[in-house]
Amino acid sequence: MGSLRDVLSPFTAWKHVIETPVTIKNPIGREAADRYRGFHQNDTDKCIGCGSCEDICQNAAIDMIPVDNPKDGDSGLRPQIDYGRCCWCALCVDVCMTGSLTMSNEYTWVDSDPDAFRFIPGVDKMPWDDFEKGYERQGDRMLSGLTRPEMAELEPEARIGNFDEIVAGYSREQAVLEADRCVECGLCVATCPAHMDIPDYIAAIREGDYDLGTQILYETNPFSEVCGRVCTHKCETVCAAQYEGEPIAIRWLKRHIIDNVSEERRLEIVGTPQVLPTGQKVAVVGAGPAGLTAAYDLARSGHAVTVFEAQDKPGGMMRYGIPEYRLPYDALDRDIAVIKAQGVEIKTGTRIGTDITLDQLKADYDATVLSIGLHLGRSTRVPGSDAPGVEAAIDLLRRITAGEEVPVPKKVAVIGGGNVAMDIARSMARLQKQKFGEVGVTVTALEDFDHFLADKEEVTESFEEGIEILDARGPQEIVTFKSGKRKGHVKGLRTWKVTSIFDEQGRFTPQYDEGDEMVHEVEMVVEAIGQMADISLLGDELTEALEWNRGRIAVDADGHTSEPWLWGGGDAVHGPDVIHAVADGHKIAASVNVALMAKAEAEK
Amino acid sequence: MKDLDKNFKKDTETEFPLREEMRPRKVTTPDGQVIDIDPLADYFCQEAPKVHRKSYSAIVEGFYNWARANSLWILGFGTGCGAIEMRPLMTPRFDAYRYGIQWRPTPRQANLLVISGYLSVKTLKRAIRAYEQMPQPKFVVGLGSCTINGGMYWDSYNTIKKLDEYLPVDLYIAGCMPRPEALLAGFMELKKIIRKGEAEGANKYAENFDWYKANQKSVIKDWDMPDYSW
Amino acid sequence: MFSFQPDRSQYPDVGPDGKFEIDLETGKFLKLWHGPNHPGITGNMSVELTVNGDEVVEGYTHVGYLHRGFEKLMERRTFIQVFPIVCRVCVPEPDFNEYCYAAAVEELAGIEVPEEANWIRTLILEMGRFNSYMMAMGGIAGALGNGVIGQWMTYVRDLMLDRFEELTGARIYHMFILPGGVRAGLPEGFEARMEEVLQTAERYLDDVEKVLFTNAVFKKRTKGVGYIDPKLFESYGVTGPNARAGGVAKDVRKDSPYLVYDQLSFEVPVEQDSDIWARSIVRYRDLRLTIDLIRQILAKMPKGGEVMTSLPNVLHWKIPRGETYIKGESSRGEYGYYLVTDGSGYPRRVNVRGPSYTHAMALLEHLIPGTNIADVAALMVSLHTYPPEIER
Amino acid sequence: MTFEWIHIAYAALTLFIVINYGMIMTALVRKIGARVGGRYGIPIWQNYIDLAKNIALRSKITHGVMYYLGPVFRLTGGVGLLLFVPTIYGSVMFQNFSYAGDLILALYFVFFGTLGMALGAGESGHPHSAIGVSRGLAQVTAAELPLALGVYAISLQYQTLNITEIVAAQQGSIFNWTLFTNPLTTIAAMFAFVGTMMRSPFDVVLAPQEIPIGPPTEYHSAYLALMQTNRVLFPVAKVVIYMNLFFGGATNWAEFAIKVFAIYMVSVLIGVVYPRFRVEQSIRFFLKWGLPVGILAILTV
Amino acid sequence: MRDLIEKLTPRYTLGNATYQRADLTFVDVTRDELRALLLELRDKEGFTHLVLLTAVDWIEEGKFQLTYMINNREADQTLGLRLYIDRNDAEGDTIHDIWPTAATYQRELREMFGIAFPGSPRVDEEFILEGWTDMPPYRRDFDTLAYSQQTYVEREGRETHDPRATMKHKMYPEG
Repeated sequence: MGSLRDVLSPFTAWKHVIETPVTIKNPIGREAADRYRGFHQNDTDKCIGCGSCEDICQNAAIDMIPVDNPKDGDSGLRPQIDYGRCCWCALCVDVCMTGSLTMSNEYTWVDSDPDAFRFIPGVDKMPWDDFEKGYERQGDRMLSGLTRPEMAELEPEARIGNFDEIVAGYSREQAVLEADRCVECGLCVATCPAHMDIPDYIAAIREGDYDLGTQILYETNPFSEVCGRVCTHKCETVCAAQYEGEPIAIRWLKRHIIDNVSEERRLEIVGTPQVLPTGQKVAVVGAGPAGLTAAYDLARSGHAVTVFEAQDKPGGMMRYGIPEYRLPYDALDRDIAVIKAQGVEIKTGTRIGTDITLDQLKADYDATVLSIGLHLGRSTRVPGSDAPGVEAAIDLLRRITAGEEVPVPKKVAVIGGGNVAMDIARSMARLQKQKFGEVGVTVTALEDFDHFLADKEEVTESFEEGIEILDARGPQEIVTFKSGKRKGHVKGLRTWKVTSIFDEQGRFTPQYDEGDEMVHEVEMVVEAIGQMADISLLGDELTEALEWNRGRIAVDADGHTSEPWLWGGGDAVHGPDVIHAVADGHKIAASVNVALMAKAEAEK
Repeated sequence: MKDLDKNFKKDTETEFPLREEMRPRKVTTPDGQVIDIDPLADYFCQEAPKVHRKSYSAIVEGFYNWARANSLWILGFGTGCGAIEMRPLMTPRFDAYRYGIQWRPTPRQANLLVISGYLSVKTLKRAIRAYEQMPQPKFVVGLGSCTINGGMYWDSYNTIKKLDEYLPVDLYIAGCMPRPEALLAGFMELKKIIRKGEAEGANKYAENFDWYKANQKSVIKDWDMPDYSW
Repeated sequence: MFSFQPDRSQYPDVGPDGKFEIDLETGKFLKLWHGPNHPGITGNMSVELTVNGDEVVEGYTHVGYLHRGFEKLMERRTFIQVFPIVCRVCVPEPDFNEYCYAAAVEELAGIEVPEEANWIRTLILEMGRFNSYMMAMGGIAGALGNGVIGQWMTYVRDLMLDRFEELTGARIYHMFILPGGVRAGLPEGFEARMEEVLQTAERYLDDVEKVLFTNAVFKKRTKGVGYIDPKLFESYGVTGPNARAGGVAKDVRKDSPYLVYDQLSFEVPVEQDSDIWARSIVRYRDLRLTIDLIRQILAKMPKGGEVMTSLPNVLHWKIPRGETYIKGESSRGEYGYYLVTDGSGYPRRVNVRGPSYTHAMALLEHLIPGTNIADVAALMVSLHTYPPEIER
Repeated sequence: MTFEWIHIAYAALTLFIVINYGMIMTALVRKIGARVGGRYGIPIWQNYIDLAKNIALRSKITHGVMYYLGPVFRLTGGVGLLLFVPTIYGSVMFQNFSYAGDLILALYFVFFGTLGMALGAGESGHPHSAIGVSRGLAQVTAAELPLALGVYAISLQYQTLNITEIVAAQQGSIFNWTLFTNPLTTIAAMFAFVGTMMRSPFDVVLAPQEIPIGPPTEYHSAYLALMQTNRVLFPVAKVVIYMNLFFGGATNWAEFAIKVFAIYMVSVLIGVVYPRFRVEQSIRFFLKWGLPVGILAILTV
Repeated sequence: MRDLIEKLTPRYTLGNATYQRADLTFVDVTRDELRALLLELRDKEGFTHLVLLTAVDWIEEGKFQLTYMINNREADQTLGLRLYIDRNDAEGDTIHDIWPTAATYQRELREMFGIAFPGSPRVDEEFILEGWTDMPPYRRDFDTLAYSQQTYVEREGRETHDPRATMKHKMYPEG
């Protein structure tokens, strides 16, 4: 039976009978650990509804549900969690792009109704909404990259003296790294006026399938070369990656695809119209992005398209408004070549009103698309703005592109803070560098740097190139020589410090601090404060007949004007923006196509 | 998550082959009678259980409900992972015995079936058997996400997603798995429900017996099991 | 003085193949199911016994009650989405799944893990082993009818769960060891609180030694019972404490050190008898060792550094084609993950090699014939099997 | 002793008191057991609630007459055992139906319940019941052997089979208790006591880990309630016999309560800390330790 | 390991050796030689421990890969033998007489992949599944989600919205 010890020793267990039980007196509702992963919380102000949480949830526990009063830049959705699915793994918290989703350390939820176990954190009120403790991501987001790869570009010294393209584009490795950061939420697609399938072509980059990428690009945009370089990339402003890191370089990725597909290959991929000619004829006025996009779409639908362009070369503002160092002309030519390959006829050097009239177009064509762009510079109308030596930026840019002689003085002032101001300032700087070996450009902008209109990169690069940018300065007078040989010519620019730009109602009424006055001694002042359309070509009769909307031709949602034969779009209708113009082109083309098909049907 | 294969079609043609001893047949009893037997009929309860009415006297029923609420005997059947959190309840840290909650090893003596998480089809069969063996009134608590809507096994081919399709459930406790504290909170809530006289799942099961059986049969193909439940 | 050995010469008859001839119609035998709804079974599985009196002549293990098709589910989840479900493969010691999976993915994807993360992983694994052994200690005593040990052990295990909760943010399924590292470093004051738990555990383990291992009845019930011939170890794939109880001093931690085990000093406990007693005492000594290891880790580990590397974007993470096998010494034996990738964003195949797979199936079925009904539960618990890792 | 009808009322009162005492005491014992484990355990009135709950259950499935009679027999065993031994020595009200040969009857009743249970449980048709029953009968037979020998020794010692007289013989001083006058007999009988209290290490009959609680595995609702009543009554009744035979009986309820509790605790003290024997191990244990002591006891008388 | 593979190469057709780690090697073997190879490895080279036996479904190639993972505990070397078998009428050779525990693995493979192992004990009995009538579930062409949706009921009332479409509608309501 073993030793006596074996019999007696077990009784030592009885010493516990006099100890206080170790039971927790009141266990219900006991607080969980600080890091405990309990029910979700969501800071709905931070959340952008990108749906990354839904994507990563391996339990399909998360639904994206529309909520009231979404803010700008979010999808208007918020995650709803189904606790009949959730496993509290917190991958949704880890992946959350804004850090808005967290978990409280509350864990008790009992209900006899099985349908009750779902709610939208932050929207549906829950007892644990205000809990401080719980799980939140430690440190930076680890599940997807935070920063862009550095892109190779010309050093300021190397680029300032010429119009060579500055950025080199991504290498394959860089592009894959950058493409890998995308979480495919699609907020960019929604934001992009042309609704380009951005996540899809980014996915094509990851796969290394540039043919597919090109195909995706051409589905929504025939100007990939252009947009890959100079697009205003509204998509990047809503990118989910920007909240805890840098937004995905969508524009550069687009360019990366097109850089990797030769022109011939591109023509093969895009091909030619696959439909029978409809016999319908369309005239497009203006070979800018809107017009050419419309022409491209219509040609692919089987219509015969003729584009009339006043300048010598097609491209419109893309060619004559954007300096070559940003958009090399051969890139633009490659885009246009694809469009031409669709059978689009482009008649350059044909100005409406002088070479051919709209009435003729009305008579000869089944439909006419008006996309004349904004080719006239606006003036500040401050005293002296009509003096010699005061130039319009848009005009100067056109002349530089066209190879015409432009005056290049040693000191230039640019009024304006938009991208056009930067373009002309940097163009002038290059010309000055070529001519004098040094740069003397001053940009005065109404906005301060926090609210600057031009892209950040533009500003930084301008600084790098030695351009002086003065923010929050309002032009008061263009000082001219009162006497001497150059009497009446520009002598300088007088500016005041801006204290505010808009009044409380949001109207444009700049206020100045008159004590902070500066006079910039320059020989030339360039006004870059906006452009307007040259509507004189419409003719009085048509101008009368059309409906107008704040000085722009009024169009309906499809781009149709009040005249049944006439469609309008592009900058002239919607303001300056390439991608917007492309989107307009598509819209118009679709509308024209519907009308023409109906017409063709009727003619049969 | 991989996309759903839209072309996949479940094989609905193949019947599960009934074992020889499961098939209905005629047998001769030792005293010479020839009788029809249908073994399968005995293996799952085909005869609808009786609906038991409440006691006529409200006071008596109230007292009974109080007693039922304060003497919850749980069947010690760990159907899924949640069972591991039942153990702390039985032991010093949380000591559910204080609240009149005890564990019984046999379904005949248990009133509360805790479905501790997911139920595979194979376990579902046993859980149903256990449930049917429990005396009325009996309660079912679904524990964890899996019982509510499939939980993390929402795409598994072998686990049920909605427990209330197959058994009447009185209460759900969310969690994966719920902590002992949450379980206790759940049991307290269940007590309230019982005391209010609303925990009539067994009668619900009896009343909708055909519906429950049809649901059960739609997922359980093989009804063979030993003729006692362990 | 008394001999109660059953007279085997009568029945059951032994057939030509050396097995019992069982004809249920004779009425000599009774089919007896242990489980799945049965308090003596370790989790949700069942053993189909054929008994003759109190003696079991045949036993078959039936599993599948917990089958969720993990290996299938993993094939349709991305590499990061697999991470939350792997731990569910084994309930009482989930961390091994997390570690093995993470290590396999890291190996195939070529990811380096920060040094501190390796230490924390080791800590987590040892804490999990602690919990698992606590369950086993309580289980073996409970299976033999001594409930009080189980009460104490579960209490101590619960204290450790508090530490787990504090460190990982969850009690049972910690979901803490991500591919690339671990989720977080040690919280403030963790070492002191852990030391408290370890001291409590040691106090209770002293009691266990007095109450369970110095116990006439326990010795009577376990010594010489459930003997596994060490010759069978190789052919039946017996690993871990079950093998160490039979004199095989094999331990993956020692033989092919993973994580930081090469920086810890320890001796693997070995017993010779290969019966239930030896298996229990080996676990007890291993539990003591685990406490020591936790102390060593906390003393030696670096603190406050990086614990997680940046992963590629996990929403479309692809791993090149390859295959690997990662193993570790769990509380039950060699635990391994066999991961095959095919260059896509999903694993081609994940195979979990749980030690219970061999222990509870072929081995248990081999051991059961000839035992007493009363010993089946003890035998099963002494093999320390967890059903979910068998059927997954 | 003459029979009067009032005795029935007295006996009912005894029964009532003992049942209530048993309810509270078993709950208290469980609380004590829980304390060793480090917890508080059930509320002291939990047994009453459980009983009410079980009576309140609505389904009552029977497997046949014997199934129904099983608990009845078992309770009869308990009640009978109690009623034929004097509960309080010297009290007219609580000395029950004690008569000259009541010791033999008491021994019979000790067995009676077990046998009835065996029949009832057998009819429930559950293999675990069947195994439990066969284990139970085997073990009880072995375990009661020392008791039988002890009783034989005691009747030799006191030259009577009347419990009341045995108790009377032990009055006066604590050293008149059989415990001190004949310790070997007491030890032999305590072997039997511990062996039949269904606690470790001799609870292989119930053994939740092997054959979920054995014989009563199919019992539920009111049947279970009957058995529960018996489960609080029978051990107390049994303890009363031991108290009367070996520990000097009780002369008032307070003494009764303390002594019954103390004797009961003997089995608890052992039960909490030991694992259980297999059935053949426990039989061997009784034959090896209990039987020789019992024989020795007879020889020494 | 290289030594061992080189040593065995003259006598066995071993292909495509992958030295994954210092202690882990994979190599292709042929079905005819498997048995002899396993026996030699077990008896002469110390690979006495069968770690696992499982299958990988290469459905595109119409093959099952059987992986026999064996381990030499003394030398701490693991060797994975890859055996490719035809996916249609998949059949393997039982090795339960070499390692009894292999019978369990083979039962699982029979059930979950539909690979036959003639001669393996109880190989045709149900192992994990019960009442299963569909194709073996671990095969790649078995879609667990589709099966689940066609078999079980999910809680209704859930719908999700695509952030892309919703935001598009929000920003450009007219299209």
